[in-house]
Amino acid sequence: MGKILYVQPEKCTGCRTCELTCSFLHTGEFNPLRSRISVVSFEKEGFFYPAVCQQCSPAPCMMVCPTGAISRNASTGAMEVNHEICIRCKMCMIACPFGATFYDERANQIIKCDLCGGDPACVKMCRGEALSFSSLNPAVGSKKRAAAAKIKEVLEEVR
Amino acid sequence: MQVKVKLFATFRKGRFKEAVFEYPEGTRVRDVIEELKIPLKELGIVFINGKDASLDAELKEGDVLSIFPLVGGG
Amino acid sequence: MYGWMGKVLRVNLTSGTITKEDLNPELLHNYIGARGLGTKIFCDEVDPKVEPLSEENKVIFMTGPLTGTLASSGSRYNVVTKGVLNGTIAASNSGGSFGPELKYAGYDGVIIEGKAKEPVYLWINDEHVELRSASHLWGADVVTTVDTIKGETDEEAKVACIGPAGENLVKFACIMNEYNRAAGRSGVGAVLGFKQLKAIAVRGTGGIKVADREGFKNAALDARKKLKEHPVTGSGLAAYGTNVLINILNEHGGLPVKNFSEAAVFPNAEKISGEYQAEKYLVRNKGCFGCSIACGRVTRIKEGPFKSLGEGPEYEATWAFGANLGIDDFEAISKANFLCNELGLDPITMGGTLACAVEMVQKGIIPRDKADLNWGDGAMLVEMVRKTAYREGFGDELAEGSYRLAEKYGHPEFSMTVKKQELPAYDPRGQQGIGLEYATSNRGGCHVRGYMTSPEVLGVPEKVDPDATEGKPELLKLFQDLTALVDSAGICLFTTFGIGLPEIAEQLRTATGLNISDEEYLKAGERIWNLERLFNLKAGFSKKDDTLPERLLKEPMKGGPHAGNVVKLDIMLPIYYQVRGWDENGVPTEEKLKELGLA
Amino acid sequence: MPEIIDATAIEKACKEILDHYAPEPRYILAIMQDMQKRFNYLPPQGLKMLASYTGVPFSQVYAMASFYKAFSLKPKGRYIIKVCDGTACHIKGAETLVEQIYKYLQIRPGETTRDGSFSLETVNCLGACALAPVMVINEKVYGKVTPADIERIIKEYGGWADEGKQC
Amino acid sequence: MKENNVKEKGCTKIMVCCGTGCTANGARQVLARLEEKLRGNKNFEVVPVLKATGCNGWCEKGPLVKIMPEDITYCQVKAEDVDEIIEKTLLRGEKIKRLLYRDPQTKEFLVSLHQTDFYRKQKKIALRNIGEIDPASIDDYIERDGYKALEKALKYMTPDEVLEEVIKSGLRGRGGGGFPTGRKWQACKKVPRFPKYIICNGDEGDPGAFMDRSIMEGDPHTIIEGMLICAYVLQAEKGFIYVRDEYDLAVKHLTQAILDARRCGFLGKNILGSSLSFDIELVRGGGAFVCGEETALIKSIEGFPGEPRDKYIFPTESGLWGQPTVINNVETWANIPVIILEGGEKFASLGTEGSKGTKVFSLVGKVVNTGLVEVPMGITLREIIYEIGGGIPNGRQFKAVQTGGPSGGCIPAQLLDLEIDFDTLTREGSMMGSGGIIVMDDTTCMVEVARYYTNFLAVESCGKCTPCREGLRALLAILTRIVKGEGKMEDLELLQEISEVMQEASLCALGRTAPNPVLSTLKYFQDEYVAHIIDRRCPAGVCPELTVFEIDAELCTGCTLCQKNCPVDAITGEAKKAHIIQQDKCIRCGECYRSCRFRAVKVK
Amino acid sequence: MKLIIDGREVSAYPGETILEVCRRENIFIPTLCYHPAFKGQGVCRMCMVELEDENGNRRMVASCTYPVQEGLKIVTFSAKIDKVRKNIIRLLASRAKGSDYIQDLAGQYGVEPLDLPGLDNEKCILCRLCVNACKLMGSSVLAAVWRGIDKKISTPYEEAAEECIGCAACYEVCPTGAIEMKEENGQRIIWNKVFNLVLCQHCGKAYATEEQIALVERKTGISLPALCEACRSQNLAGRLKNFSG
Repeated sequence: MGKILYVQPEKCTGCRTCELTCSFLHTGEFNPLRSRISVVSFEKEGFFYPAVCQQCSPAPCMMVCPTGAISRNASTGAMEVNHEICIRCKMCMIACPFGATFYDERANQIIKCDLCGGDPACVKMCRGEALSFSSLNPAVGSKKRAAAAKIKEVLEEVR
Repeated sequence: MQVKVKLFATFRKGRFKEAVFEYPEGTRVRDVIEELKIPLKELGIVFINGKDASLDAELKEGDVLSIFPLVGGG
Repeated sequence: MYGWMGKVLRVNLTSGTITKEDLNPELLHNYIGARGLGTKIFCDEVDPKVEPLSEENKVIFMTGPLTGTLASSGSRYNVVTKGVLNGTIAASNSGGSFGPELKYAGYDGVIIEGKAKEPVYLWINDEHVELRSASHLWGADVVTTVDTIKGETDEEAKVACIGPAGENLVKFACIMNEYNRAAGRSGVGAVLGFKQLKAIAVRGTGGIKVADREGFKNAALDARKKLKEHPVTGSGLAAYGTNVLINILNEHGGLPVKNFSEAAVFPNAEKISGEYQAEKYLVRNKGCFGCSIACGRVTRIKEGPFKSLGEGPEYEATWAFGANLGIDDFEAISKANFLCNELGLDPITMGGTLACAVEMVQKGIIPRDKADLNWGDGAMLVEMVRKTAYREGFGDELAEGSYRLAEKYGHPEFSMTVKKQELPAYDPRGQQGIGLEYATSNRGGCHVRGYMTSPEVLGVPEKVDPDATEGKPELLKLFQDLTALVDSAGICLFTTFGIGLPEIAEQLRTATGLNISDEEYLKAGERIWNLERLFNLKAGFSKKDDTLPERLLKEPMKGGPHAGNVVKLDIMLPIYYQVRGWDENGVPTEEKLKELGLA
Repeated sequence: MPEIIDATAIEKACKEILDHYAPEPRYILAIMQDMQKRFNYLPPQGLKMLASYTGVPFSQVYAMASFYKAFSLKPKGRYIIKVCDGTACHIKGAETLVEQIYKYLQIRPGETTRDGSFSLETVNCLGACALAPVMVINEKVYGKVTPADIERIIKEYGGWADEGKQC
Repeated sequence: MKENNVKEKGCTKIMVCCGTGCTANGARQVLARLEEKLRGNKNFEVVPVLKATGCNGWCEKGPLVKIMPEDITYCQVKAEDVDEIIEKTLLRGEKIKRLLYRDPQTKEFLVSLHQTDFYRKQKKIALRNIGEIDPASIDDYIERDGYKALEKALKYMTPDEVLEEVIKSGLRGRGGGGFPTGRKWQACKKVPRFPKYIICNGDEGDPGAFMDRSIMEGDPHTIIEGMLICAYVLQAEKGFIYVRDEYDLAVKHLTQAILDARRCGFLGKNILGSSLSFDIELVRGGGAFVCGEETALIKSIEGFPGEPRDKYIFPTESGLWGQPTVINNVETWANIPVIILEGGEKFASLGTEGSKGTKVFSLVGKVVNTGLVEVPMGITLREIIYEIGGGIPNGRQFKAVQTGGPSGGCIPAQLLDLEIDFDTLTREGSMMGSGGIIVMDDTTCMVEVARYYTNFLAVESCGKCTPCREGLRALLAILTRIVKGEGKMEDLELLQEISEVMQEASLCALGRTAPNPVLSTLKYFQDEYVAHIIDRRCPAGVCPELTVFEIDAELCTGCTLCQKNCPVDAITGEAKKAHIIQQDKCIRCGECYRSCRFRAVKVK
Repeated sequence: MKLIIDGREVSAYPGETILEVCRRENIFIPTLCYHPAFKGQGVCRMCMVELEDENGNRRMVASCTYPVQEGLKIVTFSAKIDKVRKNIIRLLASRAKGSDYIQDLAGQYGVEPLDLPGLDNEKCILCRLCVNACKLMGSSVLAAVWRGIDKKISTPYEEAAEECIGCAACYEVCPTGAIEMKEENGQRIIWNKVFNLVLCQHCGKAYATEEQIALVERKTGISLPALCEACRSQNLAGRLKNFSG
């Protein structure tokens, strides 16, 4: 089983380095709007949540994609967008329960986390360890699993 | 002799804020730090009575020894 | 253009015209950006003798080439103007997200000119830029202002604004962005208040490109790695924030108490320390845009009269409202700090002015019926902060800063200021270097123009004897020049705990493609310093202003490790002038100016 | 105006046509031909029914209907005059016949007289080139037609032959 | 082929040509009258058999009534003539002179059609039965060796031997492409996928061509038999005949033929006791010229708009519903039974090196004898036009012949001695197409002809690919401005360049050949273009904007024909006196010019 | 299998088209009607290349539909190809006078549009990418209707189509800006159909048509909150914030 990108929002400092890293590595420029991870900020309260694809299984984005442009990378487990065949109908954006599928206006592309091919750069750059990347097995810290469970639970509530 | 040892920041974790200890004469700063199991590479500032002190400085009766990790701010 | 966006906005509030200008590439080479570039443009366009509160004064918001990039802590922008508090060249520096957002909108900076007929705010939405009425926002605090403007423009907009303090021309009003980040010192907020520019809101959807993608990536990652590995920037600042200094300075005997009138050892320091704050009030760390240090604190006072949630207080504010006023109530200090953020006040000057007032009340110089002020009174502090912002009652007098206050009552010696700007949280009698730093700072009492505490107390990069004067002028010059470069690059000064000139220069080189040596980059810092000096000289400042309050020069420290010390400025200053290549009156020599291309 | 058939009648008639065929796309053409024969045009309703019957998108059915010349999307007149404009007829003056018909009926190719009597079409070739120029009204073929013949022929069908009179 | 079965039976047969041409001229009425008069006619010992046949080809002279075994052919018969025919010819054996064909040269009366120049030069293979049989009768077909080839194949030949025979014959597709039929079958046979389909392309769309119509109407079983033989080769079980929608009679006869063939065991399971099972379905086309293109036709059968696809994979590999498919044209299928019955070699002995056998042409336009002719490949244009066709009527000058339908080209007088086959026509910038030959005289404007074809194609193109659709749009706009007298000399280069690109880049054969009318007229009749552009004059008197007609009073006999034909009453004048054209009323339709028998109307 | 493209040996897989191989190998071939999401259509003919046989004879084929074969020798640029492409652009520019994209392209190719009547401000080049997109979306309301020079892209009878979900995928794939879409007052108008947009409960942004959401819900079996993408993560974050106290 692949690894999971865990998000622990209470550890997030809101520095958005993940956005910078992501946009730079994927597009060559620094532009948070072109990042595949987006920090939701509650500036006043100092609470931050890095919204990023949870690589759902089954994945709603994949289910609604008419062109088969979204598929799971067998080795990384990431849902990847094949921009070549994407027709930008944006159904995946509508379908994403996390609001973590984005539209890069400059490139006219649907963008989402691709786990950087199995080694997510944002995780490495995350100062507060709000982002972590580890296997989905019992050895994973209970905190991380709790965080994942929490997001899931809250998500259920949203639906 | 009695020496007051004050610890700051991360050094407090699992130790104490400040305490007065009885040390034999000739005890040096290094001895105290070793006894407290503070890794030398984490060591930042050492004051004896507010003045910078080296690890080899000898402590005297009534000294206040303040030990800080490396920190900054401003 | 790489690193830079190559464009600035020029907004004339008098005529309402907005123009977009290309940046002159030659200026970039010599002045880099942010503080340096802003100052250069300002000096070229504004007469040094101009009245700070006048149509002729300008305000320049300027980012640096590293702002908004992956360069660690590249969140900074500077506000350059002629300061209201003291008439020096002011370059107030702030983090947060405003600077990066301005660049994403496509601009390195904004030049504000003239004076609006009625309150306005500037809305920058990528290419689309407009002035909008802010009449409905006049009088609103920072939170209301930001929220309202976001509602009117874009929820994702970043807003820099003034609070009531700026509107009321409080001499130490600041410009706030993202609620809690401030271009704090010199009273830049009052300049905006005078110009009736309530805020600048910006939304940018563009990106910043760098000259050498791979090179920059390596340079930024290298710098970040070093910052992460360094104990101060890697874990120290994150764990306890800047407030970790309370105990250190206190142990060192350099934490000024009660307007510098007592020994610089505050008995209850522990109760206002970073350790205490972390234990009792800290919710989590917060980082400015792109910052790996994350020294910011989200602080919650859960209950009591000061129940609140906000950011800070930082070391300076904690000291200014704590030790300097004899207050050990962290909750009151926090509340006062939050209030400064909401109303747009600089806590250092606020605390310094209030301390000066308390001392004069205690000494009977200010009559008690005017202000019944006592040491250690937290409630009074909170009340006075509010009153100052609104210039209510005695607050109106406090709003002028300590120098004018003390002068008014005939005792300027109680104003702990240099060039009329209040001193920060280090008693220079315990650190000779910082004494020299205060005296020579181009914007008066200031610790972030060459942070001498780092070597003198913290031992970074290496320990120097705080009581010694030898080598201090040389070290200070280096620190001042490097700081000017750091500020101009658009990154945070705190990075210099972990990285130095080589790392900064490499990031600049790869980001901008400006392939000059480390030394030349440092020379840009020196050039900027000298340019600021020239401005001040032309504005009427001279050698006589390069000094410290009498108390620090003449009253020996009353206790603590540095008991009996005074600042030996007379020894250091002439050497400093020499090191700087200035004449005995502190005027840059022809030779120096030629060397720097300033002749 | 042409015979107005009400919606239910159309539906019934279309249903009958559909029932002759298996619900497969390959019969669309045949079904359309039947509808065209039945109504003289393809009623939108019928095309919709055809689409759902065969499971082919309506747009595709419409594309078919508009692609093939055999079909008309608008109701046609009772008498459909087809003037052959195949090469043999063309070089023997087929266009003059079209002009002549306009003179009497005031309709151009693709149009129908206001009273719904006549529709005029030009066709590519009726395969009667030896008789060029050729004209067909409903099933009847007229060969070697001269402009002078037009009046007489139209009159056979009760067309107004008085010069200039509008139908 | 056996001749005159009728003779052996000793009974008289009356065959009324009911092809489209004859029908238009009243053949049905003749037939009806004959039927009425013969039914229960006590004057006959054996009442003659009356048959309605398919088109004899000589439409010009229709309605034709043929009486066998005497082989008398009456031309231009009217219903009123029927009584006389029964009375004189059938009962008394007399020939009615006025109904016989009179050779315009020798002034001789010819009893049999086969004595005429029109028929003498012909060699009928594909058309062998037409006019000889009642197409609605399978017995008539069988009587003339129908289904014998099928029987021979099934009983005495292996599929490979049958294929071999077809290959040997050198038969090339008669639909226009000219692809060797045997190789096509072979390619399809090699594909190891089933089911395979067989299609007869009966979507004859070339204006000016009607040989397929004639075969479908006049001899439907030959198509079925041809397809059956192919089915045997390919082990196909299903075939389709796609018929042009306008061909009502063809649909009727084919439907009848399929039913009869099923009834007689030629279609269905285990045909003639063999393992072959095959059936045919009729598909009525939708009226789209482009459906003559085989991939478009396939689309059409599948139930889509008939848009071709790139043929980089042939239908033989992926055709109808993606299955291996053989499509051949009606005339091609009609040749198959003869090839199998008489051997490929015999067929190959006719024609030229590259094009074997015969070809049916529809000879129309400005020629005396119009109609269908089947001649061996390699015959010259001159032979067809002058010997078979009898030359240009009204003493006009031959100008050009257009072959190959809208995508063909115009061939000028200097090439009249061209021996025509697939390759020579292509070489000269035209093509065989389905075999239309349209003769043009000096009253035909070649620029207008180019415009006419371009317009035809602009409407009939499927509109899918850019070069064809937009190229035609551009060509049409340019040609239109030239015939309006608004052309520029640069337009000629533009026409040339766009045409060349269409040839290179169009998706299907329609688009690739669509510029042929433009290119061939540009090549051979550039002077006419120049006249339109520079002199602002249409030499043929066709383009209204550039033409003024006048009546030469010297030549005018005052016959009033022009006056009658003038659609706008612009011609005045009393009978027997010179007429005058009122220029203010004249719409320059050219009707007077074309109809004047005395060449008194002149293009100014 | 191996091919030779412009003298370079390149490997390809059976079933690929020449264009697909060239795109993979970064060999530039201009296209207008090609989108990798769909099969090659062979419509625009910009992608024509030349095939060379063993005798050095060349013929032109559309690379987007030509299936690769072992040893195929392909020439992707020549004077002839250039002429074809220029003329195609010229023809399209003569047609689509209203499309800036096509006019710019004409400029790039250095060709002047011809003056053809009857096409005022046309933008469509009939590349049919919209038709493909619509089909893939499962709506199939667009088709190329009529034929010849009257060919156009349309919904049945040019009326609002029942099955249209207003996804605007057609608008997105259109290279020439020929498809008009208007969004105002909470409505989206496209192909003569007016859609009510669902407004984000939180920020009020009109983020999708009702039909789009219904389709997503049908395909995923998940009922979605009426929140735009940004507010959805915001909402989630807000709940997490409260959760963590």
